[in-house]
Amino acid sequence: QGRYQIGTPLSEQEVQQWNIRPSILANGVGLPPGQGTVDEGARVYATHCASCHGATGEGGAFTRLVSEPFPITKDVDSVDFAIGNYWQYATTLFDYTRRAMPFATPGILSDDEVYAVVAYILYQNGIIDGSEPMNAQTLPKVQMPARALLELDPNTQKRFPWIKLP
Amino acid sequence: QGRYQIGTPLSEQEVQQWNIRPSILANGVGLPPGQGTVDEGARVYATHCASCHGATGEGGAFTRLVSEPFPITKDVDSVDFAIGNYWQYATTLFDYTRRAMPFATPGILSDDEVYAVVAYILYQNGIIDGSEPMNAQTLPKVQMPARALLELDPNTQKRFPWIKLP
Amino acid sequence: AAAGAFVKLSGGLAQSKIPQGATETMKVLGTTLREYGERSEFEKDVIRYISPNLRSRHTGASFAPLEKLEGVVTPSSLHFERHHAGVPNVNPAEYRLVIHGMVERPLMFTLEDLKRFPSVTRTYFIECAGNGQNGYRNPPDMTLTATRSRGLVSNSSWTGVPLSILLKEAGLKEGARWLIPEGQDAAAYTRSLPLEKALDDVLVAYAQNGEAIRPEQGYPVRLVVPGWEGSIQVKWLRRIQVTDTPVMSKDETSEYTDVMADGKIYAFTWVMDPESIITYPSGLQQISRGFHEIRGLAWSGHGRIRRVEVSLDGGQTWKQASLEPAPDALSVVRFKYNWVWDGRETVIMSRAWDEKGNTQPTQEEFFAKWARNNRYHYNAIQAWRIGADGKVVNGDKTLAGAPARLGAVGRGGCGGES
Amino acid sequence: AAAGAFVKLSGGLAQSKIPQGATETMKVLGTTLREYGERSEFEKDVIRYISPNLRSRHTGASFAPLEKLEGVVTPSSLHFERHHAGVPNVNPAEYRLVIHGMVERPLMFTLEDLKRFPSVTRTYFIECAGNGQNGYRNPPDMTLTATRSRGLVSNSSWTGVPLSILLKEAGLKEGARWLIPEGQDAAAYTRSLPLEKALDDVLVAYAQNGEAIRPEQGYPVRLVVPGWEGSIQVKWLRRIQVTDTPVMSKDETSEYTDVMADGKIYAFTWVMDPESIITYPSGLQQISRGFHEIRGLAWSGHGRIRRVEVSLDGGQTWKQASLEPAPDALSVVRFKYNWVWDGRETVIMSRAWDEKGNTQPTQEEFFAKWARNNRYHYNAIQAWRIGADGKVVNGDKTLAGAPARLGAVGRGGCGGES
Ligand code: HEC
Ligand code: HEC
Ligand SMILES: [Ca+2]
Ligand SMILES: [Ca+2]
Ligand SMILES: [Ca+2]
Ligand SMILES: [Ca+2]
Ligand SMILES: [Ca+2]
Ligand SMILES: [Ca+2]
Ligand SMILES: [Co+2]
Ligand SMILES: [Co+2]
Repeated sequence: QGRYQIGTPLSEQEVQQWNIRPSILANGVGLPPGQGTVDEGARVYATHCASCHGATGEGGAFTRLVSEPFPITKDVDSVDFAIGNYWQYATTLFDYTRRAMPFATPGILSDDEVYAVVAYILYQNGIIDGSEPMNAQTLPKVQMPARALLELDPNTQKRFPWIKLP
Repeated sequence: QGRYQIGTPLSEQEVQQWNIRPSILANGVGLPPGQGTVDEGARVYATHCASCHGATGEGGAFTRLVSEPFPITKDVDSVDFAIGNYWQYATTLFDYTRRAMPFATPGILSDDEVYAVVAYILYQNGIIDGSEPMNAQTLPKVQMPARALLELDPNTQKRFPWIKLP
Repeated sequence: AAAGAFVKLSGGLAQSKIPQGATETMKVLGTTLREYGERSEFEKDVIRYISPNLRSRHTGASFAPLEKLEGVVTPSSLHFERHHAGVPNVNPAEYRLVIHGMVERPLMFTLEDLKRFPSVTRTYFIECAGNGQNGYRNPPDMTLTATRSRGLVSNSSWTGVPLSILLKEAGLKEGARWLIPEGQDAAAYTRSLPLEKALDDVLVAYAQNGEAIRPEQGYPVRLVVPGWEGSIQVKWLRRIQVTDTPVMSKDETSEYTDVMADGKIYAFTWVMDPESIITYPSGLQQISRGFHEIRGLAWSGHGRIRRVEVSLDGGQTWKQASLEPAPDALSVVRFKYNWVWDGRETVIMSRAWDEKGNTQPTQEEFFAKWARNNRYHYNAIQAWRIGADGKVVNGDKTLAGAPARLGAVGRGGCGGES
Repeated sequence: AAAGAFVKLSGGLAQSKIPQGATETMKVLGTTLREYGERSEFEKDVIRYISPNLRSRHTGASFAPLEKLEGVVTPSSLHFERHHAGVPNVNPAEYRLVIHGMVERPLMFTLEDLKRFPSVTRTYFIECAGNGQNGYRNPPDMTLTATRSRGLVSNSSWTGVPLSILLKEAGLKEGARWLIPEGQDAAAYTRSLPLEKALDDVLVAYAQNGEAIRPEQGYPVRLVVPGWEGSIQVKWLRRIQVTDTPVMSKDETSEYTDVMADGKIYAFTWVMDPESIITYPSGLQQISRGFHEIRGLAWSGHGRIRRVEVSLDGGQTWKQASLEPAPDALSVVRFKYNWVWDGRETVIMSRAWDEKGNTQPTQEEFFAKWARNNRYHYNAIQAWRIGADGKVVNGDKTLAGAPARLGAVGRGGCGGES
């Protein structure tokens, strides 16, 4: 035990019990078993997402999820930033969808459904061709176009020389 | 005008308009014209005060206004502190009554009525004999028994050598 | 917690490690953005203490819940209250302050006028001279909490215009010595204040902790008289008369005068002597063995707190506590001391020292100077007894030969609980 | 006051010198003692600003009403808000914080556990990285107020346990580099925080301005990450995972990254650059000739504010303002400058300098580095134009050749008003 002996030690299993929306690191660590296809994703999307984000991700009451499949330029208005042109990591899409969507009822999707809807959104953005199902192996390999624009803030790099963006 | 030229200058008459409950200094400065007798005071007291302070000032729902006519000792419980045994200035009684009593409807008494009820309370406490009406001349001359106990706090005297209690 | 109920503060293992409802908030949208925030519904027991024995809530005091607060600034909603005829509901558009009497130019200021002057923001404690009255009880009250022991003190950041500026704007006449401030409450509360103090550091304050002063603290304008008893810091300030003599008002003669051990009555005891109180662990709390950060508050009307000492053995030995933040003059400071409780019964206490070398007396020392029927300026050391079961109660001694007193104050009086 | 309505702040002579209702409160008893205070009913217009254009109040921001506040500590009820799925209503009895991942001993803490550790109280500003977004508008928004210009900053006294203590209690494993804190809101909000910063000065805070943290600010427990953008200071903190790599969460990749003038996107722009804003006189206020104390706020994520300068002639000459209180590191300071306005039209502005020598850019300098479609870290000088009629409006210049932008942010985004 530590110096103060305050707090309750947890077993790894108890930690998992608490960790109901585990973080997905950019290297794929944390991705669960399971998988989903673009077609399955289209059905998940229609059921759970379309009411807010538009029939095919073009946006509606809330943010658009689909854009042209090349990164933004400095002249694109920020309202037009979206997954296809601004998001830099495909893993983020899994992490965020499972953690926070659907907006009013987060946590209701199965891991398979999350894989599927992620596949669907990436497909709609023209980033994957849908030939492979999305799973713990395939997702971390997806390259996002905007990743090429991303750099570590140079001031941050100066202060933390060891930081490397995934 | 002053340096900042902020604020509205008032005439002496406008000050009086604002000064609806003027302070009565311990030397009697501020006492208004008018007067009242113990008998008149008994009637004022019965009408406006007795419901809270008892039929003859012995206390009721609220503080007693009458006590034995000699000052407290260090062994008297503070709940027993009252006008006759603790108050040090008769002018305070006029100032306070006009300013703050009757508790729920302060300001309703005429100056004559205040003089009268002050006379009545002082009489009840055995401090005056009621032979003279209370007015701006007689009130400041009334000696309160507890005045003999009052001294300026010695630490205050050290810091403000010029202070003299009235 | 109700009086007599002990509050267990150091939670051990939960029965089930993962509480059932802990993740419910992650499944539903929370409260929307709102224009004015409120505290959590789960904090509704953090309230000021009002004695159930008061005859009227239109005159009396409510106590700040010291042992439930952190840091040094008292949340405005929990700042102690003391008033004599209820809290007036002053309309700021109709608010005026008039300075008159021995001045060259009687002046009337609107609230906006006051805000235009150069402003000053300072953190000062305000303490009722009656704070600590429960310390007069003999034998000690075993249901005492830190709140009821010393909750008539609070600490705020005050913003206002120095009174000296307003007085210069009006122009002081030769011979002016005293100020008589008056409140806009139904009691038209009034006191006497020496001009010297006003010219030194008194503020005509219109803000408290960043926003308008709260109604209970004098909205829209009050005097802040740093380091002096709260009762002279007139609230709802409407009028200041400049004079050559004090008024000897009801509240500086029949109240807020001090009965001394020799039977004399002292007038104008203005400065608040040094004081401290351990807020954790304190009366009616319950602790378990192991590490605890002893926490408390200290302040002095004489200036900065220099040092706070803690005793863990009933006053035999004293250790120096750390202070946070670096003490400001006339402001509350928090003291802390790291302690590992071995589970044995003991008595803990604290005492503050200020920069003028003043400290707190023991109860015996206090009553050697002040009468046992006095009502004000009690600042003796407060002790807490920790039982072998971890329960904390009043640790003050029963004083031999002292009259038994149930309450220290007349009904309706300041801080009165009788 | 509604947008577009000018607020006359320096009241001249009242029509009748003595207002009719001024003495009404002296005739009736006021409000009784109460357990929890509230502000005056006359202050109900002092509220946070929420854009009428938001699509949902379950995600977005509300702005602190800077020009209506005094001193430097933001009243908790008026602290700016930013959240992504509403404010969760966390039950403190069921609250737990779990530290796991690359640690020797995964540990779970109750709220009472956290309070037992050595505590620290410090005053720090928290600022949304999106603060100042209205500065991206071109031509400038002539209805801008200080609130809408910079109201996504607030300053509080935070009490908590240093995160370093908790991490040592759990024991860090070799190779640990990052922390991934997670919130207990419906968005399970998450970010990456380098361990070095956490070991330096990050607090696991449970109190704000003396009482429990307010729901909007993370009740019962949040991270306070001094000087860094607000979005990394995770609220309703339930879990901290220790890792060797960052998570690259949605809010540190698709939001809170910065588009630069050269088209690059910068990640992990954490430190908040120096900033200042004149709050009096400011947009939509109205002043009259004569004396005014120019007042404003300044802060920097790099450390202490060293100096604030004020220009009264549109930036040609600069004068040093006075600072109050003595600046604390990573905390808001108030600046003041005494000014007698001669009634002629002019433009006033302020700029802050911090102890590292950083200052605020002009708009032109800012946009030489950052893209005009960026959303974060705008800290250019804010100017206010005072007309000959005393009316104050946005004094920023229209930038030549810059694209017209109505709002700086996508719908639902941080600080968004579009
Ligand atoms: C009830 C409305 C609603 C539903 C249903 C909904 N969302 Fe959302 N979504 C939102 C809102 C609102 C936001 C913005 C949240 C914020 O402000 O942080 C959002 C944001 C997102 C984002 C981030 C977009 C960006 O670029 O910032 C993604 C990705 C997303 N949603 C995916 C989904 C998916 C997948 C589903 C279905 C499984 C879904 N949403 C269902 C309302 C909804
Ligand atoms: C509705 C109840 C009520 C009425 C009627 C009332 N009083 Fe009072 N009186 C009080 C209360 C309550 C106090 C204590 C006020 C405080 O706490 O400051 C008090 C205090 C006093 C005191 C101070 C006593 C002391 O020793 O502290 C005097 C003197 C007094 N009243 C005189 C009067 C007179 C004279 C009248 C009638 C003209 C009057 N009162 C009518 C309730 C009342
Ligand atoms: Ca509303
Ligand atoms: Ca009395
Ligand atoms: Ca005291
Ligand atoms: Ca109640
Ligand atoms: Ca977005
Ligand atoms: Ca900024
Ligand atoms: Co006193
Ligand atoms: Co940033």
